[in-house]
Amino acid sequence: MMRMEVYGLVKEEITLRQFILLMILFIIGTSILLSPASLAASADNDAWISALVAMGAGLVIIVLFWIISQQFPERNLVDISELVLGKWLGKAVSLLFSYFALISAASVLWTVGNFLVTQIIVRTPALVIHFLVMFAVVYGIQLGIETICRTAEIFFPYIVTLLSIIYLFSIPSVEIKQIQPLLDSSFKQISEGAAFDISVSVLPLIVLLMVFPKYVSEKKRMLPKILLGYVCAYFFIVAITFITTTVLGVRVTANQSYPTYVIAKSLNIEGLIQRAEVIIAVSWILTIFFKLSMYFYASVTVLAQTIGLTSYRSITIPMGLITIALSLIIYPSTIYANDWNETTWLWFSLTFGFVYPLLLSVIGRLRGKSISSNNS
Amino acid sequence: MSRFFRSKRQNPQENSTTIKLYPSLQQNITHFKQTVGESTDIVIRTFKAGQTGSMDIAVLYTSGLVNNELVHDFILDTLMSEIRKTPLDAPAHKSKRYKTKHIEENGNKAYQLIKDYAMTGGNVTDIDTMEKLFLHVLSGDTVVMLDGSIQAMAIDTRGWESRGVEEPSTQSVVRGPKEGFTETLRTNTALLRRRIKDPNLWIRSKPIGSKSKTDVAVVYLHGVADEKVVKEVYHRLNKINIDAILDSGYVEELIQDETYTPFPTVYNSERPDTIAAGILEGRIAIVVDGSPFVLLVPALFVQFFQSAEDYFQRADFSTLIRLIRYMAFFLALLTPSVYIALTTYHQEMIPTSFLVSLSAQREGVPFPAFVEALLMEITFEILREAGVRLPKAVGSAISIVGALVLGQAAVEAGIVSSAMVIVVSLTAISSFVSPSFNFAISIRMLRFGFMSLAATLGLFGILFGLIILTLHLASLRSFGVPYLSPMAPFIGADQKDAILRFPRWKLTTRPRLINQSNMDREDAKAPKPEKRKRLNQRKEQE
Amino acid sequence: MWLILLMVILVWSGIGLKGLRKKGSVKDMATYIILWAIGTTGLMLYRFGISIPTPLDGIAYIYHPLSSLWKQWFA
Amino acid sequence: MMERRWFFLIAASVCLMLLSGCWSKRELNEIAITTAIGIDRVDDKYKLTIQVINPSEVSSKQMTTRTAVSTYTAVGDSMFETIRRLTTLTPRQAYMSHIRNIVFSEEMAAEGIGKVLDFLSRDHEMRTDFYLTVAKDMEAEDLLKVLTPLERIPAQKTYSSINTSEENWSAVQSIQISDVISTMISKGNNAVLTGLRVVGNPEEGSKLTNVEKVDSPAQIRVDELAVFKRDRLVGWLNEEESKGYNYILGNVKSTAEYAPCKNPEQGGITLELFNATNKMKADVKGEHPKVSVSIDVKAAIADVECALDLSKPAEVAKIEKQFEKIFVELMQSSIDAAQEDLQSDIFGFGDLIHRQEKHYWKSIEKEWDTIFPEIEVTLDAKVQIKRTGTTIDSFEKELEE
Repeated sequence: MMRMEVYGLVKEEITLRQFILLMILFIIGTSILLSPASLAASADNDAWISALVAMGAGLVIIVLFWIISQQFPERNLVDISELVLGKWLGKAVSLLFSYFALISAASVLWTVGNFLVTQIIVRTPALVIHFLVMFAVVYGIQLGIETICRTAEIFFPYIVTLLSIIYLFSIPSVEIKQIQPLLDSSFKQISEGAAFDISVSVLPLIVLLMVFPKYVSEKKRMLPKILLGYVCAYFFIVAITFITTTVLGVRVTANQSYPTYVIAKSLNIEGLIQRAEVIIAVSWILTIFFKLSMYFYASVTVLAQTIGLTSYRSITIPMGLITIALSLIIYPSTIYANDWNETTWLWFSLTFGFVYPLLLSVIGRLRGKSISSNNS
Repeated sequence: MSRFFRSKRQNPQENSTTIKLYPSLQQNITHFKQTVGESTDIVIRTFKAGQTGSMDIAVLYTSGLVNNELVHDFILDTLMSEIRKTPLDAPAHKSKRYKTKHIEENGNKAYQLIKDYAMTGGNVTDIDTMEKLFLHVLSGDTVVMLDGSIQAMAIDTRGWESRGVEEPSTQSVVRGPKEGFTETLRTNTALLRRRIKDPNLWIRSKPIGSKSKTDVAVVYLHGVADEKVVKEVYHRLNKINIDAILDSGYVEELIQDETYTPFPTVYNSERPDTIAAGILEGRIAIVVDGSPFVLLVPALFVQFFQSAEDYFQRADFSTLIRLIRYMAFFLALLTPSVYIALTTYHQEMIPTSFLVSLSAQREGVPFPAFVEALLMEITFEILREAGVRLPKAVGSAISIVGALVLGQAAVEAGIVSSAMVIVVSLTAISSFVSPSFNFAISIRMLRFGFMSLAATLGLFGILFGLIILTLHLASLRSFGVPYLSPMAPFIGADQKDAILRFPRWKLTTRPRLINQSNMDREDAKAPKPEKRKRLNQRKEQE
Repeated sequence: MWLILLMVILVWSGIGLKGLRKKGSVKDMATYIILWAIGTTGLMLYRFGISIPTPLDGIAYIYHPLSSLWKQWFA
Repeated sequence: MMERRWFFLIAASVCLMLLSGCWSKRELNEIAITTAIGIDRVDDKYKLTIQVINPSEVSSKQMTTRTAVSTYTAVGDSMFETIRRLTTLTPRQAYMSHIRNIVFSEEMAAEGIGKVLDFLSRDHEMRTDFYLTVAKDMEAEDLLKVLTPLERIPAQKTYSSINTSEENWSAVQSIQISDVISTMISKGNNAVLTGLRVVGNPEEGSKLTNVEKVDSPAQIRVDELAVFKRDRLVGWLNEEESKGYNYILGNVKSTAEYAPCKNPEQGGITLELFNATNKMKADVKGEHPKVSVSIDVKAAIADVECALDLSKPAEVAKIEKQFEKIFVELMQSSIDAAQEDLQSDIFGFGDLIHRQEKHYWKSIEKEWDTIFPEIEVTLDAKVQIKRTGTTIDSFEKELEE
C-alpha cells in the first residue's frame, strides 16, 4: 500500500465499464483497418472463419490474463515479475517488457502516420503527423489513466455508430458467392491467418495488466463481462472481414493495404451516404489513439516503476520524444513493415503476450508459499 | 458554521486598527471623521436628549444607503422627542466630581435603556469596535452612539435606491417565471427563500474583500447538499484574500477548480428558478451582493446545455430542443473549420455538383480559404462586440452595416465567397443557441484554434483537436465532480436529465455525483386519469 | 519547420523539467535528462539524414530461427 | 499540474508550427476538377485525355459562349507519368477524385487494361465509384469531346444515362473498378464493360453548336457491352445479347419486351418487367459440365395492339408462354455469342462450378478456357403476368369489332 501512495496514484480509479471499453478499443484498434487484408491473404475465401478461429483462440489467452490477474490482485505486472522472478531478474524482464511496449507504440504511431500519408494528407511530412499524435498521447497520459478512460467513454458511442453505419450500409452490396465455396482453404491457411490476427489484436492486451485489476473499482463478477466485451470487440473484426471479402471480393481485399477504407469509399446509399471514407478513417484513428496510449502508458509506467521514480508523469515527455524518434526510423519502408509483421512480430508478441504471463503464472503457483510469506 | 466565520488569515494591518470605542463621544466622532476623511455623504447628527437634555447622542449614517424615512421616524424622532421625558442621567464628565467609571456606568445604563425601551427598529446590533462601526455605517446601518458608552447600536436601516425585480436580460424563456435576480443580496436570497420554504434551506453570509466588504452568501439545502462539497465551498471562500469583490465573476474566478481552461466550471444564472432547481438537486449557490448573477456549484458540462424552460415545457419537446443545442454547439465550434478542411483538403467528400458551384464562387477570391474564414470570423466578432457596447439606438445601424455592407458587398467585391458568408452566419447563429452565455465564449475562442488546425491538416487536424479537447474536458472537475459526468464516468440513472429530459415522474432521483447520500426525491407518479366507470361509481356514492 | 519544432520541443521539455525540479527528486531528474537526450539525439540524427539501424533488425535476428521454421511450415 | 498551465502556450506554438506549412493543401481555385479520363494507345504509348470542368461556366446562370468542359491530351509512357505531364498543358493540377467515367478506346482495350487498372486502384486520389467504359469505333479522346445538352458536363451525362438505362432498359451494366478486378482475377469469370458510342457526326460534337440545336448532331449512346477475356477486349455483345446477358445474371431491374401478335400485321404486345430473378445450377456429371439457368420474370402488360381477350386466363397464359420463348431466345443469343464468337466466360459459369463442386473445379481449373465453349447450357424462363395495367381489355379489340 505504501508503494501506491509513493506513486501518487492512489486516487486513480476506473470503472469496470471503462476498462472494458478500453479493451474493446484496443482490440479493434489497428485490426479494423488492417486485418481483413492479411486474413484474406492467408485464408482466402475463409478469411472470416479464420477470424472466428482467432476469436476462439484469443479467448484462451484472455482467460490466461484473467488467471494471472486474479493470482495477484492489487498488483500490476511489474510487481508480479519482481515477486515471482526475484528482484533483479524481475527488473530485467520488466525493462524488456517496457521495450516491447515502446516498440509497439512506435510501430502503431508509424501505422497512423503511414495511413494518413498514403491515403489522405499525402504531402504532409510524416514527422508532423507523428508529433501531433504523440503530443495528444503524452498530454493524455500526463492527465492520467482516469482521464484516458473517460475520454474513451465519450468517444466510444461515436466509434460504434460510425462503424455501424459502414457495416449496415455495406450489407446491400454483400455477395455471398464471393466467399463460396465455404472451407475451401486448408486448415493451415486458416490457422496462419488466425495466428496473425491474434498477434495483432489479442496478445498485446498484456499491456492492460498495468491497469487491471489494480485500478478497477468493481472487483466482482468481472470475468463474464470482460469476456462479453472481448467477444463484442472481435465481432467487429469478424464482421468487417466478412463484409470486405464479400463486397470487394477476396483477391481485391487481400491486395489492398486498407480494405476497410476502400469499402467506405465505394459506399453509396442513394446519394444520402456517400464519400464516407473519412468516417472510417476518423473512427479508426480514434481507436488507434487509445491503443497507442495504452502501449505508451505501459511502457512509461513499467519503466518508471522498475527504476523507482516518484511518478511516471515525470518521464512522459522524454519518452514521447523517444517514441517519435523511434517511429520515424522503425520501418524503413512499407515493404519492410509488411515483412516484419509477417515474420517476426508474431513471435515477438507471443513472447511477451503469452510466454511471459504463462511463465509468471506457473512459477508463481510453484513458488506460491514463499511469495505469500513475502507478501505478509 | 463557526469555521466559516473564523477567518483563516486576518490581514495584519486590519488587526492593528482594531480599536475599541472610546467612552467619550467626542473622541469617537473625531476619530470617525478623521478616518472617513470628512466624506460628505456621511451624516453625523449630534444632539442632546433626555429629561435634562444633558445626554449627548450622535446618530451616524451614510446618506443614500439608508432609508431616510426609517431614520427619521424611528431613530431621530424617537431619540429626540419620545424620550424627552425619560430621565437620562447626564454623564456630566465635564464636571470633575465624577470619575471615569461613573461615566461609563451612566452611559451604559442609558444605552441599555434606549436599546430596550426606545429603539423601534427591527434589527439592532451592538458594536464595540471602530472597525465594526465603519462596517455598519458604510453598509447602510444607522449607528446610535451615546456619550459615555463603550458600545454603540447599529440599526438596520438599509434602503438604497435599487433596481426592482425585473425580467432577466439573459437566459430568457417563453414559458416560466420572469423574475430575475437584482444587485441586492437580500432581495436575491428572498427570491430563493420564496421558492424553497424549507427550514433546511441554509443561508449564511460573510463579507469578503478587505476594502469592499462585499456580502457573500452561501445557500444550500442542508441534508441534501453533499457536506464535503459545502465544506469545500467554505474553505475556498475563506481562502479568498482580495481587496474588493465587484461582481460574482470575481468569486467565480477565485474558487474554480481549474483556471487554465476555456470552459466554465462554475455555473451562473440570473434566474431564481434555475438556481432554486440547482439547490434542490443538492448544488450550492453562492450569492454575491452587487451582482445579479448567482453562482452554482458543482457545475457540469451538460448543465450548460440545459435551460430553465426545459422543465416547464413538455418532456419530448425539451429533449428535442436539447439535442438541437448540442448540434448547435458542434456547429458553432466546427463549421468554419470543417468548411476549410473540406474545401482545401477533402474535395472528394463534396458532391460533384456542389463542388463545381463552390469552386465557381471561389474563382477570383484572392485569399486562401483559411484567411477568408479568419477575415469573416474576426469581422463578425468585432460586429458582435460593437453590438453589445453600442447604445441601443445605434444597434440597428450596426446590423445593417454588418449584414449588407460586409456580407453582400464583400462577396460582390470578390473578397470572400458567398458560401463563406453562409458558413460564418451559421456559426454566429449557432453560437447564441447555448443558454449559457459564458459557455458560448469558450466555443468562440476554441473555434479559431480549430480553424488553424483544419487549415494545416484538414479533417485530421480537427480530429486531433477534438481528441485533445475531450482529454482536457475529461480531466476537469468542478468541486471534485468530474466535469463530463454523467457521460464519463457514465451513470445510467443520471441520463434521465442530461442530454435527454425524461418526463417529470421519471425524475425521482437527484444526480448521483452531486449528492452522495440523499438521492431520492419525492416519488411522483405518472398522471393516470380515473376511468370513467370508476368516476361514475364515485358519483353514485356521493 | 524544424527550427520551430525544435523550439517547441525545447519549451515543452523545459516546462517538464521545471515542474520536476519543484518536486525535487534527483533520480527523476537524471532519468528525465538521459531519456530526453536519447530522444532528441534520435530526432536530430533523423533530421540530418544519418541513418540509424532500426531496432527491429535485432529483434528479427533473435527470432530468425523461429520465423524461418514457421515459413517453412506454411510454404 | 504544471502541464496544464503551459498547455495552451504549447498548443498555440504547435498551431503556429503547423501553419508554417500547409503541405497537402489545395485551394478550390487551384484544382482542375476532372470528370472523365480517356485512354488511347498511340505507338506503345498512352494517350491520355482528361475532361475538365470550367466551374464558372457550369454554374453560371447566363448562357456563355464558352464550353462547360475542356479537354487536355498528353502522351506518355505510363499513366501516372502522363497525368503529371498534363500539367504542362493545364493551368491547374488535375484533380481525380470526382471522375465519373474512364473511357478506353477499343484499341487500348484490345491490348489489355490490366496495367491501367493497377494505377487506378493504387492511386490515392482515385475513388472507386466511377464507371469503366469502352468507346466503340472511335478514339476515347473524340468521345470525351462531345458536348451534351441537358446535362452540361458530358461525363455526368454518360454516368447518368448508364444509371437510368440500367434501371429502365437493362441492356447495359454499370461496371466499377472492383467488379472488374475481381472478375478479372478469377479464373472462372470474365469481365464486361459498358460500351459507349457516338450516334451522329462526332465532328460536330465538340462544337458549341452541338448543344445549341434542339436535335444535337452528335449524341452519346450506351447500349452495348464490351466483352473481355482476362484483361483484353475480345468483342462486343449487341443490344439483344447484352439484354440476354443481364437476364442470365439476374441483373435486370426493369425493362420492356415486345412480342408480335399472332397476326403480325396487328402489331404486338409489350410487357413491362418489374422483377426478374435468376437461378444457376451446375452439373458436373458426364464428360463436360452442364449449366442450367432459369429465370423467373414477373411482368405487367404495358401495351397491347393485338385482338386479345385479356380477361381470359388462358389468353394470358398463352402470352406468358410466348414470352418465355422470347426470353430463352434472348439468353441463347447471348450464350452463343459468348461461347462461339468470343469464347469468354462472362457469365461466371466457372465460378459457379467452383462454388458448387470445388474438387471437380480444381481438376479443370487450368483448362477452363477451352472447356467453356463446349459446355452445355440449358435455359429456361418462367413468366408470370401479374397485372394488366390500368385497363383490362384493349381498345383494339373493340375497334376490330
